Amino acid sequence: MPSSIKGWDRNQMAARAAQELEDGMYVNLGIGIPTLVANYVGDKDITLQSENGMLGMGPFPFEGEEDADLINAGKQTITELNRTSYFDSATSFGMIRGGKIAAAILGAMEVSERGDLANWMIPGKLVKGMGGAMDLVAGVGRVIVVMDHTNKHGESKVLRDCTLPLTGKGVVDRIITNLGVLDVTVNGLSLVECADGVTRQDIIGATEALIV
Amino acid sequence: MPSSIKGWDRNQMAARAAQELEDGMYVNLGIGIPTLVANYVGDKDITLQSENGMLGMGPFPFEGEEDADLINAGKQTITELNRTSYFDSATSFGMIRGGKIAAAILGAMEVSERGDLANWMIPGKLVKGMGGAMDLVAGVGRVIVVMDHTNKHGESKVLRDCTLPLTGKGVVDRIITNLGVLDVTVNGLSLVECADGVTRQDIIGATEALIV
Amino acid sequence: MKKVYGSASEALDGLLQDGMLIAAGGFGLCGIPELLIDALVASGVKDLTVASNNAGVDDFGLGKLLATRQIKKMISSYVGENAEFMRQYLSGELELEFNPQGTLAERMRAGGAGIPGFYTKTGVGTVIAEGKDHRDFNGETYIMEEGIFADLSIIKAWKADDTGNLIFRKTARNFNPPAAMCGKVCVAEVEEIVPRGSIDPDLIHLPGIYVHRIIQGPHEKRIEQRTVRQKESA
Amino acid sequence: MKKVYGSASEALDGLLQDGMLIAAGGFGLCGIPELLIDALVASGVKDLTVASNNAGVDDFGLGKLLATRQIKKMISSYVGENAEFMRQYLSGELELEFNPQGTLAERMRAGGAGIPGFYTKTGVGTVIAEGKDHRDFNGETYIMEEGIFADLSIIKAWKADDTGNLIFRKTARNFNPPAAMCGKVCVAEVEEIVPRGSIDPDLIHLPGIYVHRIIQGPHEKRIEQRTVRQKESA
Repeated sequence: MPSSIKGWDRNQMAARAAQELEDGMYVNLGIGIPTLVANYVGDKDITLQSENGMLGMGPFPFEGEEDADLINAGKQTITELNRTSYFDSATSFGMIRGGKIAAAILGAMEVSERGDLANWMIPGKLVKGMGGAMDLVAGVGRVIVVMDHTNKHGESKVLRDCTLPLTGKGVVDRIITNLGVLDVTVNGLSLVECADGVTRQDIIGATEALIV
Repeated sequence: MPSSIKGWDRNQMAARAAQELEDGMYVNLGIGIPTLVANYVGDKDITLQSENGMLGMGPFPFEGEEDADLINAGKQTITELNRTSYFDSATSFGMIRGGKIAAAILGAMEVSERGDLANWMIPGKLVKGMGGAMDLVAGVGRVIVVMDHTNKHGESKVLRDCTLPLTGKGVVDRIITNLGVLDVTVNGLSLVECADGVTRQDIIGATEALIV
Repeated sequence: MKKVYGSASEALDGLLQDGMLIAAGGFGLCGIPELLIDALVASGVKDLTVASNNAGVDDFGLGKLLATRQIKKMISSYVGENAEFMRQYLSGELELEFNPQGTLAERMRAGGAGIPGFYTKTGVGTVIAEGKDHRDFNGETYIMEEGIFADLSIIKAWKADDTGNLIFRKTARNFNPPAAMCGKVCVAEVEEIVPRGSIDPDLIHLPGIYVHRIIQGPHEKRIEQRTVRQKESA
Repeated sequence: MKKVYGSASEALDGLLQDGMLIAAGGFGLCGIPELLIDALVASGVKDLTVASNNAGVDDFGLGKLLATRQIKKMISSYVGENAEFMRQYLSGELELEFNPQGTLAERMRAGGAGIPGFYTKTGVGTVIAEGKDHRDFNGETYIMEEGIFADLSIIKAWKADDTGNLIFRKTARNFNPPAAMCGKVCVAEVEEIVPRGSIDPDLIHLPGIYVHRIIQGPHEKRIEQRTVRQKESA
């Protein structure tokens, strides 16, 4: 596949992912590109969940205003907003498992054409743990993956079958990559949109999975 | 059996039941005679649970100070104390089911020699429901029944087998009646104490169940 | 994200359907969604299944929905204060599923937390256990109870902010949080709506994510059993 | 009912036993029972199984108990910040049972609520599901997870009254309530102990029934990742 095809950059991918969010949604953003999505929600009324026990996550604090009792799921110091509520971890994952979170936007190592997701471990490498990822993909209303279409070796990350241990089976609803937007349907992957300067043929060429 | 044997009155039974309580215990008292137990705890530090969502139940309010938002499990207006906490029903029964309540003192229609308890329905009569009774007998650390030894027809309420639908199977630890105190042991009912003026033989005579 | 509605009937608009499963908060007459119940009566929605610890009294709370025969089935732990309920039940007009109180609360909480089944000791060896899966853990027998997944939750709280964060007052909290959690949609009636930011985020009992629509009282807040002591006995 | 103790080691006196299961609150380094962990190190108790979302860092929190090899097994969802942990795990000196974070929290809450098993979708089709009971509800597959019943819970709160009623602060609440619930005995360290009656009964996060012993700080409250924005960018 032609490595010259770039498509969207990280910020454009985040901006595209932000279009998935609707006014009034409660949303969980993973680390990496998903975190950038918060910058592109505009005036939509979105409430961010941090799964360690908070709804209404605010931005990083100003220097000197960090609070050891106020961190996000990535253990970074953050702030609260005027809509914020705090709760314990059992309640937090109760709302995740119970489908109260409308959407999670997450990074991935691999996604399969049936919506399998792998983003928590690489056998033989250091294993850090799944944290809340397995709960999120099993529980939230809609799982949107945002990732580069190919890995650093140029190999497709959108696969017929994941090769890495799964985070969840058949859990992904939509995949947003630098090349475009794909939906996981009962018939297989469906191309929703191509990134600027990218053709359907480019995406088919860069994708190991079948696009129907 | 000689109907002249009276033994303890209601208040003496409640006073005897209060001896079961130790400093620091969290306790649930049923309606009827068990409610009177609160009058006999003396200076022991006992915290009463009301299973509708309260620890640290206080006495009835003074006239004019009733609060529609503050009732006990019998739906009576009550008051709070300086140790009181409120919580929802799922949490309340979580602590009951989880064994955090040291003891429940409850009334009964029938108790069997294996500790089966029947106190929630009489077939053919109006059925009001078990409320929290089944949860209490299944969950609390120690179930103490306080009741008259015989019914109004002079028939034993301490039976080889309960005839009424059960509230719980093998759940009763100790039975306090007007005639004395019986423990449910692996070998059967064991006589712990006779009420004033009551003999072991009186109790055996008034009891359908076997006393070992 | 407009959650505040002008009246109970407006707040229920578009949510009602014959045959639906409704979870209702409250214990006895304490903390019940009295305004939403009145609006259900007015709506004429019927064949309801209602999961609620109690069924109100004849002329207040869920008793009103029984009087109009809009309820097909109750899931409750105690229905002793309601003569019309008893009449309908004994005549076979009304279905009744008794749940132990803690099992009912946990079934609601479980449904809200995405847990379709859990094991409990409560009711083992009683009629409650009949037909249910039994399983041993560490030598003790438990039965499986299922989560309740309601179409609609109706609850009563003390205060809300306009994003739906709720606080309750004293024992009026009771079944309201678990009932709220288990509904696809939850409508809350409150005594006061305050602007966002007015409630300390550490003191919120039920986060707004569980609450989709809110209305403000006034409430009658009827007392079922007024028990008092005398000043001179204090 | 004396619950207030003079020091962490006094508060743990008589509660420790080699091979015991301890549930610990905290998320990352936020809201961890740092004083009780130090006292566990000093006690020399060993062969511990510890259920805790994380394992601290090398020189703070549970990392200290790993450094002294007092922990035989961890039940955690994420252990990425701890090099010594990784070394012991990869060399086989330490057992590790990964639990999804929500499953771990619910297992603690379930143990505390007398629920020995519950069904969840989390982990279905992954390594987490291997060897676990599968069961379908409404056409979807779930796995059974078991409640955690700990011998001892160690937690950190913000304030306690002398009857053990606790309140937490911001995201330092996290695993502390569920960890507290699942222990036969729970010891809490807090920043301030206030007289009974000082905390509004409606605002108590964890009732004193769950808390058997209490000690007061001071706490280091280390920040793991200090992220800030610049004033001028605001």
